[in-house]
Amino acid sequence: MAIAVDRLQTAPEAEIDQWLRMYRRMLMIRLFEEQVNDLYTRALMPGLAHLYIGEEAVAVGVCEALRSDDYITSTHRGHGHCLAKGARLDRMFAELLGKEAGYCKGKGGSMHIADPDTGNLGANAIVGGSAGIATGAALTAKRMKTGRVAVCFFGDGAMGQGLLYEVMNMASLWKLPVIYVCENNLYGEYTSNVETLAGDMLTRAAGFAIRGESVDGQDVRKVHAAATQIVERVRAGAGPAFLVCNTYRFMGHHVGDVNREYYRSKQEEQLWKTERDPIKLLGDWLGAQNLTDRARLEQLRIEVKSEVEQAVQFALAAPYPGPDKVDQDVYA
Amino acid sequence: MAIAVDRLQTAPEAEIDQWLRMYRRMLMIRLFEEQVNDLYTRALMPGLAHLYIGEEAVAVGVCEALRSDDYITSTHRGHGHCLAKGARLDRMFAELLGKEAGYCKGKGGSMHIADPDTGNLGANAIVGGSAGIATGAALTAKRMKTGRVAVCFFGDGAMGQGLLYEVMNMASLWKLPVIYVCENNLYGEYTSNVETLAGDMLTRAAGFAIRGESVDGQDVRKVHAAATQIVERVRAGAGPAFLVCNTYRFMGHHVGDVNREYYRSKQEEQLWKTERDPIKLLGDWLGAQNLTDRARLEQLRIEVKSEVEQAVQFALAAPYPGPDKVDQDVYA
Amino acid sequence: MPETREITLGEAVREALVEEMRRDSRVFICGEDIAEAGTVFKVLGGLVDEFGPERVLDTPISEAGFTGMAVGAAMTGMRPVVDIMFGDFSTLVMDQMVNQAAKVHYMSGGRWKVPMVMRATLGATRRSGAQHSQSLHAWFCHVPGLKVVLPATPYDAKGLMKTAIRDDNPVVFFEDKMMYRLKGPVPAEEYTIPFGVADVKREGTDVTIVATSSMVQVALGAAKLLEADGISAEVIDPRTLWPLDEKTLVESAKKTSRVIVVDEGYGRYGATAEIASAITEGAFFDLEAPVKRIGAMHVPIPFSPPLEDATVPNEQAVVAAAKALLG
Amino acid sequence: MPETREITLGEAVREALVEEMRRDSRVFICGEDIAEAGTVFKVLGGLVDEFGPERVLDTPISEAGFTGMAVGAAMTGMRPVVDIMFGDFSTLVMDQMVNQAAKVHYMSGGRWKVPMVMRATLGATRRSGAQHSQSLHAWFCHVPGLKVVLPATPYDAKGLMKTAIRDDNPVVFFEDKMMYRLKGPVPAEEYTIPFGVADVKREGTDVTIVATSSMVQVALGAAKLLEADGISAEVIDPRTLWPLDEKTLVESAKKTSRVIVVDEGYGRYGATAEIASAITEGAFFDLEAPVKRIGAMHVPIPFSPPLEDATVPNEQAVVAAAKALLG
Ligand SMILES: Cc1ncc(C[n+]2csc(CCOP(=O)(O)OP(=O)(O)O)c2C)c(N)n1
Ligand SMILES: Cc1ncc(C[n+]2csc(CCOP(=O)(O)OP(=O)(O)O)c2C)c(N)n1
Ligand SMILES: [Mg+2]
Ligand SMILES: [Mg+2]
Repeated sequence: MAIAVDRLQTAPEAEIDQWLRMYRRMLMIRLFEEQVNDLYTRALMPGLAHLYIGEEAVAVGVCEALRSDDYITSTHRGHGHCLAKGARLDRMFAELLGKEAGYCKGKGGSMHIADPDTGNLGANAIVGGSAGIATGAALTAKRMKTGRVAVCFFGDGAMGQGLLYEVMNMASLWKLPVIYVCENNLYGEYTSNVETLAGDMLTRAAGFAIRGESVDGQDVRKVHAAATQIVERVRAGAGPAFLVCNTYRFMGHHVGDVNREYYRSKQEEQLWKTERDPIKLLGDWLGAQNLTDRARLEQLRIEVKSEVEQAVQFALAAPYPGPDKVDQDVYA
Repeated sequence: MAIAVDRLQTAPEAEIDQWLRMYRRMLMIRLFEEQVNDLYTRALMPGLAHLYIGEEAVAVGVCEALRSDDYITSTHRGHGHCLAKGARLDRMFAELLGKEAGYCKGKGGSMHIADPDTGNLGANAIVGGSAGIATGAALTAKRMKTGRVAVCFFGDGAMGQGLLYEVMNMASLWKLPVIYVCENNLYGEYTSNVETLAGDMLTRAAGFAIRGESVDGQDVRKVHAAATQIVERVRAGAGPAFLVCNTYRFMGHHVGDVNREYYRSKQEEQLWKTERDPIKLLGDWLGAQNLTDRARLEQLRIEVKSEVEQAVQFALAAPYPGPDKVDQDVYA
Repeated sequence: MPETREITLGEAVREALVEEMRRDSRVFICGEDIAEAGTVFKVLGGLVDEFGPERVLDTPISEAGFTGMAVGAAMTGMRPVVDIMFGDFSTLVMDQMVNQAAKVHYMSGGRWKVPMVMRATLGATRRSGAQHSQSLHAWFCHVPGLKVVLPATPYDAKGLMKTAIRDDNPVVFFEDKMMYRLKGPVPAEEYTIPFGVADVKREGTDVTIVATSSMVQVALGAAKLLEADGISAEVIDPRTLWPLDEKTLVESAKKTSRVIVVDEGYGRYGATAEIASAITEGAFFDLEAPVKRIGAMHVPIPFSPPLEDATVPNEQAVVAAAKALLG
Repeated sequence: MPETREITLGEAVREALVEEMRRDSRVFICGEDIAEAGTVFKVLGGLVDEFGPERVLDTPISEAGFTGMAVGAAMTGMRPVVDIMFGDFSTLVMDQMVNQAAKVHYMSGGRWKVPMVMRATLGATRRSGAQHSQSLHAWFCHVPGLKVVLPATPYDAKGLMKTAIRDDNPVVFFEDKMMYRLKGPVPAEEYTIPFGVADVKREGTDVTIVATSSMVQVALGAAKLLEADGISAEVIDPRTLWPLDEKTLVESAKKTSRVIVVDEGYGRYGATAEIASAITEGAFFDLEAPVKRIGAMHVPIPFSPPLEDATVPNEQAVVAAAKALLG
């Protein structure tokens, strides 16, 4: 916070651009996900998808602190990470619809979007499954002295997977430039993490001599400020870091998870949606600081909405991969 | 320490018996292991074995704090645990020699000794592999209200296995009566744990809200005092505990590991052997406190030595399982 | 007269669990989102209300951990059922199932036993992608000490699950997630089905189709199509891949002299290879042609619907194979 | 004239690694006790002196963790070789090898690749007990996206390891731990051996013995014994189980019309089933008898020497099978 304010005084223009860029990116994720939900509801999308709505500040705040050649690994709830790291809307939709124009030629689907061009090592449908991959990418960065860092996004549920601790230990021993970002949205599927997480997450990282901190994951400025400091430290060679972003998914575990009252109350959801919406929070702050006006934000929304619409139309019209493609790409 | 001294004043006879029992048990393990080494050297034993020499105070101090129906799980370096929990010398040797009279009818071998009668759920040749088993035994104890506790012995090397953290989390959440005992002998095979362990072990347990403590693993009185308190607490329902016993293996990783200077110095070994021998330490203390005399200890040694010799003779003379046994016991 | 209802395969699994949990207080089930959520496939709905959270135990996302705990709990007197949401996550529990559960009895010279059931799902075409669609049962069949069950009907699912729970060995029980809503007759009264007994799902004389799990419906569909062409297909479901009822398979092969084996696991180094080999060994001199194996295409399972559908054996493929064999 | 020395299989593996590490700075190796200790089998002695601890990387006992890291390192430009001390610990890395390494290329539509090698040991009779003696290669053969290599001679070990390291896919490389001291001729000059090309280790006309890894020596020994009885056995080593050189196997089967397949993995649902099926499919009408499969006995591997020895296929068993086939 302090940092952001300081910077505003020294470089207000650039800062404002950055806030607006983050605002726009969060909005893009939001509208993308709303469209995904719509595709599902209209039975136009094969399978399911896990929406990132409500958590946009995490991906955007962190990725805004990264270089474009830095690496990320993502999760089953990965659309936000991919978009925040620079993925295109049209190829994202195309992948979700299983079309050849998708990021993975339709072979991956919602849970496996990957893209070398944006440093996206891939979403992962195995909870915690990418912890090794991100740490290995950091090993490469260190060995090849590329100056890159790797960010491993995962949910609070992944704290249950032993793999995470195995790689945290090695990352710490070898001072690898990897940042473990835990998106603590309080639930894994339909189970509150009060039932599944003993002790304190930051202490777990401390057990491997990894510096950890937690941040309000609904405030993109705070996420970004924390991530910026961490990335700088990690890039400079300080070794791995752990960042817990406290957040909430506004929707169900996946698009089909509509009746949720057996595991969380409507009031709880309502509270987060009205009081803790990361897009609204940033918009309100920008307004209160007189850094922008409602019209500008409304304009952004219209722009993004039309981009999203164009992208989804592209994807809907795009062809499926031909049957001959099915056994290609098994081996390199 | 304080406790032990207090008790000596109130119940010296029983205490002295206990010290002597522990002395005898440590000696039994020592002489057993020396015999194993001898069998190997004389090419009478199939395969290899991982000797417990130097670490006797850990198994004995902990197991002396247990009920006979409490559970233990053990490791590749497991002879000491088995004997401390009450295993017979003859059936141990027989198992190591692959004889039918062995604890596992020769089917297990050195790394798989198991025995329901002494609550021994089994040694395990997968590093960390028994963490789930011990924790599951504790789950049974809690559900069936047997009042039993389960002790999971493992080496410092097992701190590298993610499974341990998965089960620690569950044990903590469900307050299971399991005690994780880490035998920190500074090395995993031929690698110092300075190279393999980031951070602090007790903090790792703390990350799962598990109370941890560490103790001088060469001082059986200290191990026993710590274990007694912990067992009491755990049995009373306080949830899992973590105990690090700092110790040292006097011999190689296994019987064939003779030239060790490339990974640890002779001086280091010498120091531990002369200054930190758990058997000598207890003997010296008993003498200094006038609780026994050299002759009594010498007498014990002679007794144990003859027991060990009888046992090994039994095992050497015992028959191998018949060929028809090979495909029995695959299914219950 | 014994009452028989039509219930789904999911309900059949659920009934088996409920009955066994009522019968034996040592039986409990653990896994992710199984209590209030009743599993992601909604198979266990309501169980927690009857048996409480201690016997319907929601776990953290720690497959290796809770499977290992089940091994220990089984050794010490409980009878755990472990729920592995997707069979693809078997990858995480191989050490606990293979190096621990499967070997404890033997390694201890028969002194400890591990009466546990690992339930998992298999099957593709749910548009779930490469990490949520595999059928990895062949791995477990390769491991001495494990038994492997693949029910294909509600009746079999219930009877085999009850047997699995009562078995004193670790049993791996695979449920096809696309078949949970399949309905079939299930008697109201108690019954169990022994392991190692194949079920002739349809009698026939011209060709034997050995099919497992999801592929039984495919085989039956193919048999109908073949019937229209005057070809009489016998459909046999081994039901348990280990123990395997080689005798029934070989006898049918001797009768028809033409055999197809269909399984949704990968075709290569998969279950079809063992079944085909066993049949060939037993009926070689009666066979008119080599046993035809049909398994999933040897590719990671693609997400895109037309591609995914192409990877899974279907009725047309079975029909074509049968005609080729008879051709 | 090209120089050929006699070196051991262990030395051959080591040479391949050293040469590839010299040739390509992206190659590194990681695992437990591989640096100063040079692995527990002493195969990598001295490597750390030449390449330093960053390229001969001692890890904690975290098989899943460092295998996963290798996947990520491979994707981003390195060429890791992962050392899994005992193949039995494969159980711990299945998720990283199967759900990650094997699928990344396909799932990303061919955009990421995973050029890594997982080395592991296999084989029993070392008196190491049930958790240190398994031959679990069949599991990996079942997984699309992986290649599986089982060298049986120093020559093959070196040439195949070099190919494995240069391959752009995840390759699983199994070394028989009892064969590390086996000596054989290896040229001093550089060579590689392509995957998918079986090697006829011995020509013969009466019976084909397909043998893998440790079983190649057994097959050759059996062939000698058979020769004394006037039976001419051809011994073929597929060398890579995936890709599998079905053509060479089928041709030999057509020639001899009698086939034995010997593999040290478990006989049931194992590698022999696939090989036997592939041969039967290709040479059915030329076979005089069903392909005879010989694998390890379907029991956890016992410690006791007489029992352990009884579980592993041996020359006598192969000879007996050949004689039975020849009637
Ligand atoms: C290893 C593994 N176990 C179980 C699952 C099924 N599963 C998918 S998402 C999920 C919950 C994940 O929770 P969390 O990590 O908190 O992420 P969130 O969905 O809350 O973003 C589970 C259990 C899985 N995909 N992988
Ligand atoms: C999962 C696994 N990885 C590797 C090994 C090989 N191994 C056997 S003992 C050992 C070292 C264990 O060290 P530690 O846990 O500290 O026990 P110690 O031998 O020091 O008593 C290793 C790596 C194994 N048995 N299991
Ligand atoms: Mg969550
Ligand atoms: Mg140690």
